[in-house]
Amino acid sequence: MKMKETKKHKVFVQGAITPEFIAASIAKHSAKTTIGAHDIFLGQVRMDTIDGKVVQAIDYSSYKDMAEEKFHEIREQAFNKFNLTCMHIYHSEGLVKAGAICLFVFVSSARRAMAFDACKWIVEEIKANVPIWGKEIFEDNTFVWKENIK
Amino acid sequence: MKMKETKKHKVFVQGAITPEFIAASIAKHSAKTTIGAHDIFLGQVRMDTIDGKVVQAIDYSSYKDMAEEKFHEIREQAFNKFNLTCMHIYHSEGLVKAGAICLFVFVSSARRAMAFDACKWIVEEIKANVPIWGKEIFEDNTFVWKENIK
Amino acid sequence: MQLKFFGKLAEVTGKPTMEITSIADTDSLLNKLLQDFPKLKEYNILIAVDKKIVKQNQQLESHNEVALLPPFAGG
Amino acid sequence: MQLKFFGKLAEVTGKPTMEITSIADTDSLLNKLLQDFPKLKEYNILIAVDKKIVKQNQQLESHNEVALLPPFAGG
Repeated sequence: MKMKETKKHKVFVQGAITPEFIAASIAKHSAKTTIGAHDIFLGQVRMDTIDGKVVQAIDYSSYKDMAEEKFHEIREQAFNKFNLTCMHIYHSEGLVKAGAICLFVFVSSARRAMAFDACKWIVEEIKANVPIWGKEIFEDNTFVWKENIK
Repeated sequence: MKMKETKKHKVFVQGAITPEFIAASIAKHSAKTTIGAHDIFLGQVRMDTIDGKVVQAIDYSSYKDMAEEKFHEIREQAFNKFNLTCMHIYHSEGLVKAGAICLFVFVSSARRAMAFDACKWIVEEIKANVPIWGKEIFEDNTFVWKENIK
Repeated sequence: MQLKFFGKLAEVTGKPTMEITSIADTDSLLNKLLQDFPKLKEYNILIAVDKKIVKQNQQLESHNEVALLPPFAGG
Repeated sequence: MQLKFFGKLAEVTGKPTMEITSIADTDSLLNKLLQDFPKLKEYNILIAVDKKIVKQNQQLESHNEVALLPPFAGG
């Protein structure tokens, strides 16, 4: 793997990712005038019903050192595979209420095809390879461990 | 085509689509707690150099009655083709400066695969079938008509 | 019948709308326009009748809304 | 050598970390853990050595950081 940049980017955000944070991130890109297309993926906590109980929040934990290394690898690989202008990944740690945003993947490119392909690839890589877990917490404070499906 | 809903949704926005507008749109979805995944596409005006001159802005015009009808058809077809919770399309009319957002497609679904597929499909449909044109305006106020490439 | 011209086509004709009478169908319309405005031959032109793109020759009636459209460039 | 347990695996073992000595390789480690905590047999377990997922048996040395991970569920 070619190492284009070695700077580690901060990915983990305490609690939910707010719409204001997303707006500020979009606004910063107006200075990058070679960008023609952004694709943004947002993961939102669902109020699923599991065995009759309703999910109120997810409490995210991770093997943080390994997760940060994996996020960095995904970033490097994405820049090698796709012709991107820039990319950002943010993932929540700790408690995120149902309806709030827990994952924010932001990919920018000159043209749309690359942005779409890269964003989807990055989200699949995160789900498959980054050691993060979530407790789905019910009204009565019991919980189950979240399992990922497509 | 099955007509699920007949309400016309306002698509055209005067000038650029602001990050604050996008944030407000994201925030509204926190009440829809069956949503697990959003995919957002943003088109941004590039500062392209054409024959030595630099694009400063795009002035968008449309055959508005037909464009609104097409946007409505795309919306109906998207709900028939994909399992979506909701979707929104916004497109600028009039002047949008380089670096600003001119297209905002926002698709929400329980799971990510549908959101990704639908968002990409909708953007391609807009580019192919909606009668919108743009003048790419240079520093000296001359212009060329924008041509779309993937 | 009213014709509408959009984008660079309106630049060629010099006006966004035009009245036209006794035109049988879209092929005849296109031929007449290409005679009146030879520069239109340089462009790809789509014809919309009542806001639907016409792909084959179509009869025209006076109540139709006919629009001449250059390739779309939204987004 | 320090073992780390994450997610539901830490619930089964009752603690997030554990010291272990003289274990030759990852297969032996897994066998020992399944003996000590039979409930672990119910779970899919990934082993990471120095933050890299191990897919085949691997020699272990005392300086390695070894982690036992349930299936990932980010996003």
